[in-house]
Amino acid sequence: MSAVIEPVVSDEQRKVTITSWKVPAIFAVFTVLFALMPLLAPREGVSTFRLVRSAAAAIQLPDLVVPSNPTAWVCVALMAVATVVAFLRTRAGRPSPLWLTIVYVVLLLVGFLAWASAGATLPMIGLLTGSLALATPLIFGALGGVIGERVGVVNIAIEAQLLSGAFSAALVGSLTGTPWLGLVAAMIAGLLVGLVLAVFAITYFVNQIIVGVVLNVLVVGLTTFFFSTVMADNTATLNSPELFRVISIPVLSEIPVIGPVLFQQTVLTYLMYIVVAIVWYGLYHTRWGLRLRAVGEHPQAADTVGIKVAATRYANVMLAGAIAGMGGAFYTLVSNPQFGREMTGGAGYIALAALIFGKWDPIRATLAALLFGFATNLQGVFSVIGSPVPSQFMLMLPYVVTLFAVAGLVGRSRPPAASGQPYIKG
Amino acid sequence: MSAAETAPKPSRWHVALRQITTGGAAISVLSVVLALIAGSVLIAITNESVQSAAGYFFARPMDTVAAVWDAVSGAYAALFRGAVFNPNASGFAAQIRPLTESLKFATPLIAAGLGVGLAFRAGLFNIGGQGQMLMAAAGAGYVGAYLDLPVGLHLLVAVVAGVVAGGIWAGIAGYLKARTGAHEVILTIMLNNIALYLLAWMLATQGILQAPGSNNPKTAPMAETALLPNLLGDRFNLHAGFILALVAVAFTWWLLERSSLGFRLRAVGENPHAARAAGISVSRSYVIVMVIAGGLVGVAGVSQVLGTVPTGFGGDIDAGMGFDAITVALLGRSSPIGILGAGILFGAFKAGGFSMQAAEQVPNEVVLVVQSLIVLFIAAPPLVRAIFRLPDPAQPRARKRGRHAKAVTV
Amino acid sequence: MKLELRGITKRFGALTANDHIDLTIEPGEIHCLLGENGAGKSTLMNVLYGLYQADDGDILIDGAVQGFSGPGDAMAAGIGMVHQHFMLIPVFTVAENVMLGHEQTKFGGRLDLAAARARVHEISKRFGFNVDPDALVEDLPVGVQQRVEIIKALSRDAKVLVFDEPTAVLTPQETDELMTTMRQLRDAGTSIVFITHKLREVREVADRITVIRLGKVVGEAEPTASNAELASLMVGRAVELTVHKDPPTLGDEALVVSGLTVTDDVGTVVVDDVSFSVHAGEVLAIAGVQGNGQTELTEAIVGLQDRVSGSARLNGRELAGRSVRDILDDGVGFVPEDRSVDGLVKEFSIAENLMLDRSHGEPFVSRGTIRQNALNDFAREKIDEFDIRTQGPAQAAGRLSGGNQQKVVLARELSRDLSLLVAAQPTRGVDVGSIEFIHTRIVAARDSGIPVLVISTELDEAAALADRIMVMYRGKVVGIVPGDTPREELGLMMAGMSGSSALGGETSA
Amino acid sequence: GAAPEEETASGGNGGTEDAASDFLPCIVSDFGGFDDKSFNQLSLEGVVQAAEELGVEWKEVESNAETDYAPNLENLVAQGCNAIVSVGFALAPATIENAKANEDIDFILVDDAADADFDGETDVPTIKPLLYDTAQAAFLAGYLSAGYSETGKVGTFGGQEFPTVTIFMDGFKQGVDYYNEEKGTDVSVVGWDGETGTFTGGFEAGPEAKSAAQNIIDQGVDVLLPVGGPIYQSALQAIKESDSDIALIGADADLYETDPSTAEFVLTSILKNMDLSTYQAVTDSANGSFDPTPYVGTLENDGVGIADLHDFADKVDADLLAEVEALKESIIAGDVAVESYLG
Ligand SMILES: Nc1ncnc2c1ncn2[C@@H]1O[C@H](COP(=O)(O)OP(=O)(O)OP(=O)(O)O)[C@@H](O)[C@H]1O
Ligand SMILES: Nc1ncnc2c1ncn2[C@@H]1O[C@H](COP(=O)(O)OP(=O)(O)OP(=O)(O)O)[C@@H](O)[C@H]1O
Ligand SMILES: [Mg+2]
Ligand SMILES: [Mg+2]
Repeated sequence: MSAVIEPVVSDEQRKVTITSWKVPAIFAVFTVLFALMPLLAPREGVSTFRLVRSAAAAIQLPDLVVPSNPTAWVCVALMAVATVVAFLRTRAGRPSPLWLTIVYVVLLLVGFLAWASAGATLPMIGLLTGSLALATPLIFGALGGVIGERVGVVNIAIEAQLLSGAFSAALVGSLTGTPWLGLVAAMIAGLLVGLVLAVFAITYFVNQIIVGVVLNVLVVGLTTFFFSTVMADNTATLNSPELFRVISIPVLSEIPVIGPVLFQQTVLTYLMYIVVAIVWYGLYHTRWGLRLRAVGEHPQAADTVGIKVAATRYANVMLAGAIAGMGGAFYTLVSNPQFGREMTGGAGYIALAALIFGKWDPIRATLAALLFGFATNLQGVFSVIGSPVPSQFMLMLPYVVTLFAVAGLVGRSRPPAASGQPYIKG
Repeated sequence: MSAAETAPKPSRWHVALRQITTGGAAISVLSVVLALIAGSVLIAITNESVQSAAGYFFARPMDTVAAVWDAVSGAYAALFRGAVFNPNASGFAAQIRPLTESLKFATPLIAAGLGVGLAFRAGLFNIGGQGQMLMAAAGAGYVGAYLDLPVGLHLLVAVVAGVVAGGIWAGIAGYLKARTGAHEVILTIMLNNIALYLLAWMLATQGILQAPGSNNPKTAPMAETALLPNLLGDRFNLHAGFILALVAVAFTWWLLERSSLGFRLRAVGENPHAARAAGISVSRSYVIVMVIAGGLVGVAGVSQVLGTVPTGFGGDIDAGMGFDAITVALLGRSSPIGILGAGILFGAFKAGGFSMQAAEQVPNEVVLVVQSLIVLFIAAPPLVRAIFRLPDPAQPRARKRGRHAKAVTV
Repeated sequence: MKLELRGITKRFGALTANDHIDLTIEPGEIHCLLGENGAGKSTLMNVLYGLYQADDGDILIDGAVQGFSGPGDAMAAGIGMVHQHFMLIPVFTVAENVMLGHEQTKFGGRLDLAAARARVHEISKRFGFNVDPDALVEDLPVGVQQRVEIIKALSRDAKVLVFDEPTAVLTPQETDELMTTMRQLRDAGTSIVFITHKLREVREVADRITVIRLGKVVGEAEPTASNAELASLMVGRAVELTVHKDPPTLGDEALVVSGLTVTDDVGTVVVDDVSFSVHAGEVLAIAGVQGNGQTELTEAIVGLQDRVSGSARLNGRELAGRSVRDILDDGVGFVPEDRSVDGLVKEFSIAENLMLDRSHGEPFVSRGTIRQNALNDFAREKIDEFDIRTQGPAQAAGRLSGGNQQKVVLARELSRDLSLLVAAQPTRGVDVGSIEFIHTRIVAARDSGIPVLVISTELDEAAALADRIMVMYRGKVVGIVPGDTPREELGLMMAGMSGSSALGGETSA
Repeated sequence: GAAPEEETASGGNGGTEDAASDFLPCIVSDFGGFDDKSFNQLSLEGVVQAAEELGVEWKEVESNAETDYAPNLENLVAQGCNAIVSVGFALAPATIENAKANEDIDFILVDDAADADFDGETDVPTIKPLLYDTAQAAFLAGYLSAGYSETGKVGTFGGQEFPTVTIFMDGFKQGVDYYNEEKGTDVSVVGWDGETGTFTGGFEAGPEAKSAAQNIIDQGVDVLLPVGGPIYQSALQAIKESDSDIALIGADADLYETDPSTAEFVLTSILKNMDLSTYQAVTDSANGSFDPTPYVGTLENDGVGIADLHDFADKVDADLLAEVEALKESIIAGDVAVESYLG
């Protein structure tokens, strides 16, 4: 045995910072592209940003008036500065911080809004309220998706859950005359779709994508069938639900800008805030979430510590369905006082995109859905205040924005390890 | 008869029966039966005669039974007449015309199903059939309606334009996935919607796709020289698009089962890690497979605009088939032959659905319900066996899942 | 607590993994289970742990028959298990993993992480472990992960602890420490079932030994039995425990690696400025505990790593920066560490797997089409040559046993024109009989003048094959020593220490 | 309930045994389906009314996509329909094809001239096109709205940018512009500038349609004209949630009648009386007096018009109403020109 025993190699592993030129490159490209707008199509006049909803609001804020083209140029200049900062940092081997990206995006947005709304008034409250409204069903849907996938079951059936939720809410809401029962019915409908998904995916090991896709078709078939054979002829009794009323929350709704956007909403939107918070908190800070994530990451490991994998999956897939079903209720208890055939129009797929975009995290998925809602409504507002772009291109905007965001900024993302895998015990 | 005489070993019939009842064929047939039963529930409960008869069910229950029988048998008979054989028609040609209609409807489903199935085999979930079909329609439609080319060449160029357009559209998703790692599900969903509005714009713009002198968002009719010829004469609508679909099936079969490229694509689909370690470029494979898949879906778009709807088309020429294709691919277990079969089955349902609606006023959606239930039941043999109390085969087949690459997760 | 297994039978389809096994574990003993790969040891333990339901037989605790419906019941009855394949959630912290399944909560259902941390600290202290409760498991070296498994089991006050091959991933020093821990536990009254293939360890700690072969108990042995006796009990025949090889006939320096550095995608330098060379006709073994950069080093050589600097030249040609396909086409044979992930496409047939890295051009492809006949002939030939136990070339590779799967990978790589063979863990999880065969083939490759680089975490294997041994620790080279260096010294080197002769050996090449 | 008499229990619905009973009118919807509260529904009502008066059965089939039109028509032909109503311009090609192949069937085509070769003639003599110069009616509604508006802003938006949609928005805008010309005012139209405008991208009611309405309301309009089937429902919801009084204008049918829940918000509706013209055409066909001359609904022949003001009658200045009435006469007389794609 040797006499000298000493460490020759240090225990610590070296760390280096990985620098990627992606951020500065994307910044540069967007800065140049954006600069082309005020350059090639300079806009006359001023842009007015209105910060109150109406003249009747309790607290009045003056309109924000800025000269359109100069503001755009200022933003371009600041974006160029941000690009240079990102470039220098990358060259120094340090990654660009998140705040720089946020600042950049805000500049891009402000510049674009100023340029595009030349000579018009941009109602900020309406822009944001509409975004939230468009995002709400997507958020519910995406949360349902997050829970499903986090417990290891891919939920392509969000669309089915939204649609069946919308249908049941309209039906039960009409029959009982109260939106609350409509909401419960929507949750039950979503839950039942989740149950079918669970039976096939968990008990019969059927490929989860198959079940999801097929459920979407099935629910379109069923709702349209019953809509046209039963509901459409009896609109007054079967398809005219009482809607949730807008409730202003005292004090909070008086906060300038944010108040009317966030706190003059229907109960369903407030429920959405609560559900997002609960799901986030529950997922990361409670026993329920810990077990759920364990089952989705490594079902066998969960099994070895006494967690019932199949039962956990069943329960949570149904819970996920119920949450997505609430999103369905939004269609017929908030947006529109009637059910219409295929009225969710593919929102479930957008919710699916939002949850992947949001990396299977409830908060990020919510933000992704909000981004989508914002882009959609921005398109709407611009088509109203007059834009030189054909309507079809405006309608394309949210999808293009999402495409760029996903491909440019987000990139590779890692789903829960066991998502999509059936758990077959020995 | 003594106990010793009674079948010391199971009779041959018994063995055969057992094989049939536990085998895949039985499951398929029983799945269809189950789905049709579910469909008949829908038909019966919404039928007016049934409803009124049920109103006095306790007074005369047989009326209800008779009404249910009338409603359901009428509907399914109409379905059969519309999809397979119509004994009421005059002349054999007219009687078998429904069959050719079924093949016509099957054409785009087969082609698009191949596009989805091929991507599955390489581990990608191509949910972008809609966009690819729309772009293919735009490409083929532009050439077909607005270019002046000689006979033969015109059709060829139009077909190629459509296939290439579909391939490019899917290729964008493949490229972005390969370059940035973005998830193909998001990419293809977004590209669907972008294609939708891009086509809407082209259809509303003179000089691109809008028919000259018209205000409607529709193209002009296709030129005669660009049309896919009818296969069985003008009495039948079945056109050469079906041949294209068969060629696509053969090509895809060769690609997957025989070619080296397909070998690499399958390897990537089954195990991208092993493929990479064996020198196969995973990212390049993603681009290649999406381009080919898009081209196959493109065949569906081409056959629609140059064959099925030659009178010019509008913005929903895809008719949801990009999504139907997923079901077809799944039912066909992502194998070219399976997709051919599944496509024809669904085509038949589609053809029959129209006749059922026209003859019995049963909404088309019953067909959607029946189709989706078939797929579900076929995917879960133990469930079907349990419902019919069939014996479990010795080797559990339940876990024999489709050949979709397992890497496909969302 | 006295634990009895009576007549346990467990079948998987046609295969009987456990065939009427009887086993008794007395309170406060260390009971060793010994057996070849696939003998049925893990299956038996999984039955005991409630993870599998036995087809027949009973589990008795202190004479009372138990009806475990799942691991929860087994744990409640005082059984704990450290699994062969770790049952840890990689994206959870140590504390979260330890608390999973019996979480304590505070107000509002909030998980009481503080309590879990305290528990981890307490147990760590008791056994002298050094584990950070807030570290993510996926960031931990395997040795530490194993301690987490042990803490997990102990945190539930297990009376019977099953260790399923715990030492496969440990350095010799860590193994010694583990055995100390086991004795400590035994002395405190815990019964221990210890599964291992390593005869040395068995003889060191076991109070009793049971040998299992083909699902049946084939005998009991005393800790005093010799290696040869235990081995022949295990395998059922006399086994050659050493590899015969002649001294190497060294050619030129073929592979020259200098200053090779690999960074992973979060910026950790996993291979740090590594330089060495391999001569034609020589086997250089890289030893070290798993996770010290060996894997990344081999992957960098064949082009599978993205962030690589430095150089690796093969016969004068630079490999760094070229595509995998290019490098393989240059004659580099690569046996990846994890065959089921990187080596094989399990759904593919044996024949298809044999052409996996030759899907371009001759001999298997002409004009873009696979030449089925040529491929099948080739496959049959290789099945013969490598003695792959299978029904035929069309059988799916995933249905082969581990050893046979490994032979498919070797057959593929060894039947190309090689200019370098890189084999990572060539015999991991392979039984004694197949090990013999694989080692012979590797030595044959060396003797035909091919430079060979073998990565092994098994010191015995490294010592058996290597002409020289390079030890890596934390991504760095600790030293390069002759193949006959004593194992104690290698053990120290694997922990980043150096004995005198290690310093005296050649430290660079 | 009580069981009916044995004999009639098997009778089924509809059909009495008189001579007309072998006449079978049929109708195909476009992709909107028959419950669109809009032109598919109105056309169906016309058919149903005709059939009921004739004492015959009828057949209705829905289309879900443009690829459904041809097969639906073919299957109706196979059912032995004598008159087939095709609803929507999109059905024109398929209708022409089928008419060519079945000369004994009367075809009635809503919203298209069935003139694929642009020679100014209907391509097949058995097709009767039903066209509606809705712009004339929308013109009146625009004038009325401009006069009614207190904020000086009125709004409109559509489902998709189809000519049958934009014809409403165009006429509406022309009416507003005419009012401005006459009165020297500066009432503006939000959501349509004659070239581009606001569209929801589809004809489903829901969050998209509601946000579109919301965005227009945010610009301070007090009259809103949503064009496209059920999207008015979402517009109504947006109006209800806004703090201000905003009047809704219906399109196609008189919303006040078809959807009483809108009653207190509907200023008026732009009527496209498809129920009347399909009813007439089907009845003519049954009576053997089918006349394939294209029908163009105008203010003059009451094919289009604006609905009664119902509850709003006393909220609108009587002078304004008189002006609208006079304007209608001027348009009929050709003194005021309304432009639309129908010429
Ligand atoms: N879940 C399962 N399904 C089917 N076969 C299985 C399963 N688990 C184990 N087997 C088979 O049962 C036999 C015994 O396996 P087991 O894992 O118990 O072996 P072992 O003695 O632990 O071997 P090793 O030393 O390699 O860990 C092997 O042939 C194995 O392939
Ligand atoms: N490493 C790779 N991974 C994936 N696809 C590849 C790879 N190399 C080439 N390909 C693709 O495979 C096809 C054929 O490639 P190439 O011409 O390089 O090979 P080849 O030797 O001619 O192939 P084959 O022998 O199969 O005909 C091309 O479409 C190419 O893009
Ligand atoms: Mg084992
Ligand atoms: Mg004409």
